[in-house]
Amino acid sequence: MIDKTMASCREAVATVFDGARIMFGGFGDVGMPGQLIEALRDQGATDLVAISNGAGGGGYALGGLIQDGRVRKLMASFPSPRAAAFRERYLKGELELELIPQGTLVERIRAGGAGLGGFYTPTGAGTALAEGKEIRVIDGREYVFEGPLKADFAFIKAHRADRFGNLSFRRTMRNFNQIMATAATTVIVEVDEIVPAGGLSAEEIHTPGIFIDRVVAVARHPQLFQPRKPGGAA
Amino acid sequence: MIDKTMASCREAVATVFDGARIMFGGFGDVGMPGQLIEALRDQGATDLVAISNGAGGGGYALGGLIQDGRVRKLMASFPSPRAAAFRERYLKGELELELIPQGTLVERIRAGGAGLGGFYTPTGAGTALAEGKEIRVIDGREYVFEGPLKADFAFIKAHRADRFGNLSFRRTMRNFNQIMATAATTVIVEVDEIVPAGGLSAEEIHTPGIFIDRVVAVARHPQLFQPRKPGGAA
Amino acid sequence: MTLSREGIAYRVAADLPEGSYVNLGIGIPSLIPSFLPDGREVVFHSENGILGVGPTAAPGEEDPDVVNASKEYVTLLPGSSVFDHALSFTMIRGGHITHAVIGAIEVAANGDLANWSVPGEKVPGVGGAMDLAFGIPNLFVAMTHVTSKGRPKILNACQCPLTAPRCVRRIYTDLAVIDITADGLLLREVAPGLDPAAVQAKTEAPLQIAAGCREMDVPATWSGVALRV
Amino acid sequence: MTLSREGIAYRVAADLPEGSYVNLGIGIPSLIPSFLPDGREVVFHSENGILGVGPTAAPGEEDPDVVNASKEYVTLLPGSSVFDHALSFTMIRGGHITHAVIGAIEVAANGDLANWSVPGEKVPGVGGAMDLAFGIPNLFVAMTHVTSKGRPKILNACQCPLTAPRCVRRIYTDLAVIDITADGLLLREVAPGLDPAAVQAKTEAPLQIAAGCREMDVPATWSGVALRV
Repeated sequence: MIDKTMASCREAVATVFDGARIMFGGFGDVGMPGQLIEALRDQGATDLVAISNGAGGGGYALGGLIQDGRVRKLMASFPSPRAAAFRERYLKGELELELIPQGTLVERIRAGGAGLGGFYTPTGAGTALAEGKEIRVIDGREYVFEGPLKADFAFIKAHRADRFGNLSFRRTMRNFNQIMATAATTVIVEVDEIVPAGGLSAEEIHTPGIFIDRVVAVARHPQLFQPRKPGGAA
Repeated sequence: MIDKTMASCREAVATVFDGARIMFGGFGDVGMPGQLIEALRDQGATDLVAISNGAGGGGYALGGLIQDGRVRKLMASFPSPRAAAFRERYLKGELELELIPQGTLVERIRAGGAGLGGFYTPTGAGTALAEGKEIRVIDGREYVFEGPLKADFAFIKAHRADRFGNLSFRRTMRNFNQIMATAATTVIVEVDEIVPAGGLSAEEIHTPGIFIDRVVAVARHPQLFQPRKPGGAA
Repeated sequence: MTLSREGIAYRVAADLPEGSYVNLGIGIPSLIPSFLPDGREVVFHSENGILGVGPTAAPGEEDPDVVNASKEYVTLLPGSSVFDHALSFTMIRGGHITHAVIGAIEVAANGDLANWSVPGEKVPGVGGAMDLAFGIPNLFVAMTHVTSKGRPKILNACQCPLTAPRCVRRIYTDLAVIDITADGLLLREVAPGLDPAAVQAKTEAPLQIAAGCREMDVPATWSGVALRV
Repeated sequence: MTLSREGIAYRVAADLPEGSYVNLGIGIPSLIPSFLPDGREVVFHSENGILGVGPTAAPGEEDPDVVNASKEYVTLLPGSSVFDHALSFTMIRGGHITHAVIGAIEVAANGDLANWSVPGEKVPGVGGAMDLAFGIPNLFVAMTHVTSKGRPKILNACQCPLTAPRCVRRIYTDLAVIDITADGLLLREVAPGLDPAAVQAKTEAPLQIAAGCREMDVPATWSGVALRV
């Protein structure tokens, strides 16, 4: 019987190896697999390449991994000025950054998952972020060639799962999670709840289990929900 | 107030012009906007370029348009040997066919909708369907360059819609419909039912209304449901 | 007289058409939804995956899974939808989002935009800014006319790294509404009490004055709007 | 003795691993699900957008919105999911579907496959065949060993237009199970009662005989399986 559920985050991340390339889902704290990443901090793998929209925050999850000196390179679109751990390592030259426009980042990951060899996007043509890249004029407009991105592992977060690894998301949790699930050799998912097979209807499954290798249900970390004041700049 | 619903298929297809390029959703009869296409037969626009997975059947919907001599060119992956109207016109040389592998067809339409200039796919490299196309070796493997596809109109079918044009699909209705909705200037949808705004939860909307221009609710055509014998070849 | 941040937001809101799909940047643009004219229905997009963004969540009523692109807890209006980043950037790069209103560090007379790389900021971050600038057909800038040090932000040529070339369609500031045309900058409106020469004095690039150039229609006193004199 | 169509399907079914994701072509492959060993869980994919395809719908119980890629009315198993063509071909081209079992017109000794363009058929149709042939890591062919006119289908080189070069991993026929290796064709199993020479006689390309080449383990009599002698 197919059963991708695992008892603990520790077990789910046990095979991560030094030098691994890992995609981390989430947009800020939403849809971010914090407890899997904390288990990875305990597990010890180092010299990692992280692919993520941001750079995490301070000492928790991706920010914690970076703080611990475990990330050699970050591929991201928006390492926030508030990402204190990243900022410190980056300014000391202890961490390499590849900055990628957000839409290009998700599209490169999609290309990796979809078996494509790359694509042309208008985004970035004529800017510093296209320097050194192939430019092609198509129908009178300049496009930048971008290659596929794949990874050894993807750490993602969903709301509910079944034993097949089928996933459903709540509200804005999907962000990078659905696409990252398609592009890594081993895909590990943190969920709020595991339901019986058939507990998710065919239409409400947002990510089919074919992409998923391991699923762990854990209660949300209370530290994660930190309402911010309305109207503040990000 | 945004309200994309229309009273009739006739009204919804009124602006289709001679020479228009039209995407038709559906896979066989499932998710196929038959009554919109029948309204287009009545409307009279001709010299059309049709983009569709198949070529329709006999005298109904796309098969009917072809039978009527209204389609100049078909871009498709699988014009079935049972597509009698297509077969007759094609063998007489009255209709041009561009044959495209199914995955490449949907990906070209996606590229059109997503603002991409094209992509490299492994599919077809070294075969007759890649003749004359750019081949690029990426990471040691041959890939074929394929450009984006867009259209003047897309005719699609969904299960439910609201006044914003948000769509939900049942079962295997999605097929080409979701992607075609992103790639045409004017997107016209046939649905089973229109629900009040808010009647579809955020999570159960499969295609957001931003892509949709016109929605018509019509009862299903009784001719469409024709159970076939199990096990037969297609 | 110059407009407050709210005054600028009010003026932009007046130009967003019924039925438009609009992405709003942080800062001044985030104030726009409260100023939409009564009865006008506009759908707000957030690039992390929302169409139909509603007001900020009331304190205590935040949903931990509902944030906007600025990571503020927001609400979802009836008819809203949620989706992943790939579809969200299909909406942006594919030109389906009809309008975006964003901030800028510099705008050039030819529509070049610089808003992602801040001078002196050593940690770069681009986010969705470039995709928006390349993808949205009606790209509006909402910003103060000059820097906090009084230097013009509307220039002959951008000095900061570009977000995208020739992408800005219209600029809304505390002093003026300026269109970017094939022939350069066209001054369409000035803040109440200002004349075109006063705007030109704070603008590096040359302004042409539109036939019918007039004062902006922004109420002087109005709940939520304060005009600095 | 040669196997019936059901016998071929039975033999293929034995090789589909627990937990595999399998796309089945029309014809012989469509018979495979009924022959899965008890307790083995395999997820069947249909390229029109299903994972977890169940048996054909009982007469009168067809759902008009549930068809497979052959446009037969099928059922959805618990845990099944539905999706659009883009995601379905991400599964195929991205190599996520682990196995496909398809028919063939010709297979060459180097693994070249021809199965989309039928000689004499003037209306071409490719469907998803090429994406499957280029994308699936374990591409199995299930077919009769020779044509209805007795001509070999396993050739030194394909005569028909290729579906994909060097893509087939294993061939299951009514006579044999043959692996395609870097060194050519490797005969692994023969139908009960046949010897390797009898298989070679019906095969254009040269066969190497595997160490341990044996008779296929297919029951001679068994509900649903009829062996032609």
